[in-house]
Amino acid sequence: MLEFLQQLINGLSLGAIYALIALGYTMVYGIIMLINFAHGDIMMVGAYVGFFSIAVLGSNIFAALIFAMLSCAVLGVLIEKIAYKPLRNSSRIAALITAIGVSLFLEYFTLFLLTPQQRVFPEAAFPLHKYQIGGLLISNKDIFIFALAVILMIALQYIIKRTRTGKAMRAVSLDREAAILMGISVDRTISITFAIGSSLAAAAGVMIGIYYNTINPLMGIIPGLKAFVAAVLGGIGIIPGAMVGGFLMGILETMVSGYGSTLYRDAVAFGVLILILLVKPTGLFGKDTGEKV
Amino acid sequence: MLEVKGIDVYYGAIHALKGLSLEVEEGSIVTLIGANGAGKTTTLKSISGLLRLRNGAIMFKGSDISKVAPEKIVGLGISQVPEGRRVFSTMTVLENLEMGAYLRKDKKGIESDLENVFTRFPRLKERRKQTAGTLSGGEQQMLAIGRALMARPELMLMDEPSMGLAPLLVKEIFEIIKDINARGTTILLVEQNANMALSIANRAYVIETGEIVLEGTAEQLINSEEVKKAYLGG
Amino acid sequence: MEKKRFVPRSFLIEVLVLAGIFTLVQYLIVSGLLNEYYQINLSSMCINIILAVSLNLINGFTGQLSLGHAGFMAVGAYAAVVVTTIYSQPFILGLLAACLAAGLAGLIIGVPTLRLKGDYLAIATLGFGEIIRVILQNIDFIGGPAGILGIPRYSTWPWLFGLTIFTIVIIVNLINSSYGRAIISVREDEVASELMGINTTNYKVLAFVIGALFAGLAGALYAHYFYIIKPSTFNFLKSFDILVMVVLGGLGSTTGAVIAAIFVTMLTAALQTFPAIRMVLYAVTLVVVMVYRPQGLMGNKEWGRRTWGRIWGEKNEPLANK
Amino acid sequence: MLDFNFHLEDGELLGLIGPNGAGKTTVFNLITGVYKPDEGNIIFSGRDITGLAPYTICQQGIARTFQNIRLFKDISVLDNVRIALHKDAPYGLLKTLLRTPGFFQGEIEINKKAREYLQIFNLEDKAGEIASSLPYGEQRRLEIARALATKPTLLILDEPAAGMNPNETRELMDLIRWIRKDFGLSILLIEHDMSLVMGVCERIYVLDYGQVIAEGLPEEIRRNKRVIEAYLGEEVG
Repeated sequence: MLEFLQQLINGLSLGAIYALIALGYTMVYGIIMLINFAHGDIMMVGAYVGFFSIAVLGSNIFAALIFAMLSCAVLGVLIEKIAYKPLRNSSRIAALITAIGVSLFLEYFTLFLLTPQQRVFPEAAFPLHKYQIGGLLISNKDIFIFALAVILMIALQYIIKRTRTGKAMRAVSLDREAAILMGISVDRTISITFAIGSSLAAAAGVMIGIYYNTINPLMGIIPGLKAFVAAVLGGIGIIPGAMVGGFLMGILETMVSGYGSTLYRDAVAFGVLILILLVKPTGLFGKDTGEKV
Repeated sequence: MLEVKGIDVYYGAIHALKGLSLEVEEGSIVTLIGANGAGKTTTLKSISGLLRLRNGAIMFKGSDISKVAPEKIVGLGISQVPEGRRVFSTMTVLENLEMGAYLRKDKKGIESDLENVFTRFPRLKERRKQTAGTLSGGEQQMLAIGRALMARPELMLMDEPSMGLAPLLVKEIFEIIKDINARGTTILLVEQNANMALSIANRAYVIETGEIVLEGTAEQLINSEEVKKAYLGG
Repeated sequence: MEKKRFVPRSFLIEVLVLAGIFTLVQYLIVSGLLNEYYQINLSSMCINIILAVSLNLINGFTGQLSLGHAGFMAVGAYAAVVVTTIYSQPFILGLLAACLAAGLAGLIIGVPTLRLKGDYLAIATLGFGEIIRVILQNIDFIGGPAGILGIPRYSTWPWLFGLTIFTIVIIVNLINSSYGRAIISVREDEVASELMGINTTNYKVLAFVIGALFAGLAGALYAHYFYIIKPSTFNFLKSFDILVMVVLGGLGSTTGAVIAAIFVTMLTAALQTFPAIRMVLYAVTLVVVMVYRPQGLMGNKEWGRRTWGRIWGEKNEPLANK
Repeated sequence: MLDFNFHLEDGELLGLIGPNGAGKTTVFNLITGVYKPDEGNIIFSGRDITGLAPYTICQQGIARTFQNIRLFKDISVLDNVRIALHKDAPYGLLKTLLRTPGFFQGEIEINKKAREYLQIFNLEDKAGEIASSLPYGEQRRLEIARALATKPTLLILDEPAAGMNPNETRELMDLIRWIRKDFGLSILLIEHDMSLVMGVCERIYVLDYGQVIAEGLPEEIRRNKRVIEAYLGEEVG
């Protein structure tokens, strides 16, 4: 039981990271029906911006976080304007290929610029402490990541539920034409969605830097895929679904590597994916919508 | 107030509107009637800027609005109740109404308009915390009308407000339309329910395959043999 | 117009041109004029053509977005290698085993997943592709993550060329028939197709299995050319690679798939001289082509017998996908 | 859909009318298997076809057109019809892949049949054109040609006159009568254009709010009070 609780705690911080990335996938999908394969790589860029602002500029972890989030917000908007917007009326598959292209570009341009070398997050930026509570081992990293992720998610919920911009985002994703009739600018709303989603990914990137200590230009691929599975698990396009899906994926993954084989860790993610798609393709929170004839 | 001048609109290869012209005078109810696929919805979408013109112009209060971005049209004073209601299904009734006032900044005015909508549609007030998707068809239609009213429009475009509603509700909706007009909003009404529409309209146009084939006062059209023929098959 | 010659002149011309290409390359190889570098690229070209043309059957003609083609390639590669290398059987048996195993995998995966549509299907096939890879990684019998080394090089030019042509012919024959039209109707409008009496599920599965089968064949050829296979070669990036060829060529154009496969192989080879920036240029090319020509090089048009026919003044019935 | 009963005789030309949103297209979707009914049965030629897959229902002899034309847009006019002929393909998959003489024979046969259908609808000159490039009226005709090519015993037409001008509608009326006679089939028709419905249908059902509110000959329907109320609004001038 204690072992189980320990795994659960380990899974929560990883799950929080997945949830943050998954939110970006789901928001972008909700609004332009595109699986933004470059999203994991935006997370990677966020990690690097965070790393450099700590290692080079000597900023503290919070400043680094904000800097990363802002940079990636801009990056996300730029990507949308340059690569996705021209394809808004093309086939979905053309947009998908473009997203793959953007993903490869981010990965290999970073690789070219910064070499494949692993960077180690400076220890001093976040001194590790471990606490023993009733036989459970908890580190300040876990608490920090979890708390920060929850704060960001609450902030996001607030934006989406309460602000005018958030409501416009929901309106556009529900019915674009009706939203235009309300006077909502679709272009602007899409840009904002990319900005918010990308900045959440950047925060996740910095957290991964803290969590694993090392970062590299291809680090976005696997967590990106898993977060994507999380988004599908919760029901792609559904924001609370992405959060729940993210936590479930994180917990499941630590459970599997804790109890079973690490070799099958990645397969489990995809096993979950297949299972959910075959049983309930619209995800845990999704509703079925039939085709109109 | 509104003048549609010889517009041509295409859907891909299909020539949907062929040099269509019509006019809506301030303070009136004008109705556009015709069969399915004749081009009624296309006309409204063109006015709202959702479809682009190949030829022609759309004048609103003296200026051409056919090049204006669709999301700016509502700001000029034209709001639309789209066909099939198109409420934001997972947003609450209140949020839907707020979206109607998206471009407005006058908090007080919005508050009072919200109160007006709730007085007009008490059922919406009861359900304002409910999501729009859970409302009945009639309630959704009222919400769509309320949402359009929240923009405080000078001209309201209504696309088949009676569609799929039980006869009693249809009557209620038409009473509401009359009332909205009586309070100073000009209305362009697209309908399939011809007699109902003609009974409240001042002027009417009959559209057939993208062209106006008949126009006149509502009275003239009600008594026209051609209208009877088209709708009664006699 | 109704009359159709069984052996039109254009067909004879095609055969002559292909025979010419084959003989020329064979001569260059035998005489040693074509060095190893060119031979490798030529072989990759053939393998890529088979992969692109077979994926195009699924994605382009049937309209079912599959992102797991590398998985079937892996199944074929491993099945063939088990037969030829571990059990020391002849190459032809290895090829048959590859087709059989990959086709079977296609059936097992296709039946449940093809109920899904659009993005969901794409995601599911991506997941299955990765699962295949992870499973292969965890079987010690076939070398686990390290894979299998020392595979004999059976994939000679005659095999590669012959099987590439075979793949194209079979798929073109399928598409230009009543069955092919049924398959295309699924892409065009599934509901309407079903209401025209076509069992759309069957045709989706049929296209998926045939596509998988040829991916397996390509995998077998790959394994027996490059000496070594390991699971990580067949990850989702490989699937993306194949998809890129199909989309660049134009979804639903076999000609496009062939041209794009040749183009991408040459591009990859050319970029090899700039190893550092190779993938960046590849990515930029991809985005630029998609933004300026989202329908791909050929759209869904073919450059084939009809074009030949027009040049030589023959009249034929319009092909299924004009 | 609340409650609904109706029947159609062999060779009958039956009309189904009612205001927008009354549930007419839903009826068609239920008959052709696109939707499954929660309750009740659909019997066709003495066989229960409730809940069968749409393609099986088509193979039993029911074909339809759609309210918003659903052609196979990006392929040729000829191919649209050839696809409808597929369910009786004269050659197998093996012959297809190996290109045996039987395959070519079969293709010739299919082409001949397909062109016959195009000819009936005056579309033979357009055989090589992309379906979506046809003008609206011709797309409508092609859709009917395609439906007929499946050799139905019951043809269901969903608003065939939508978007047609009176001239085209009149031509369509003649065409429908002619098809019924020449192909010896039953036709079920949804339509808004009353002149068409009254002009060709032998019997009419009126649907409103998911229920049949009237049934009878065109003349009876025209005078029926409830129909006038539901369909035309209350105050009939």
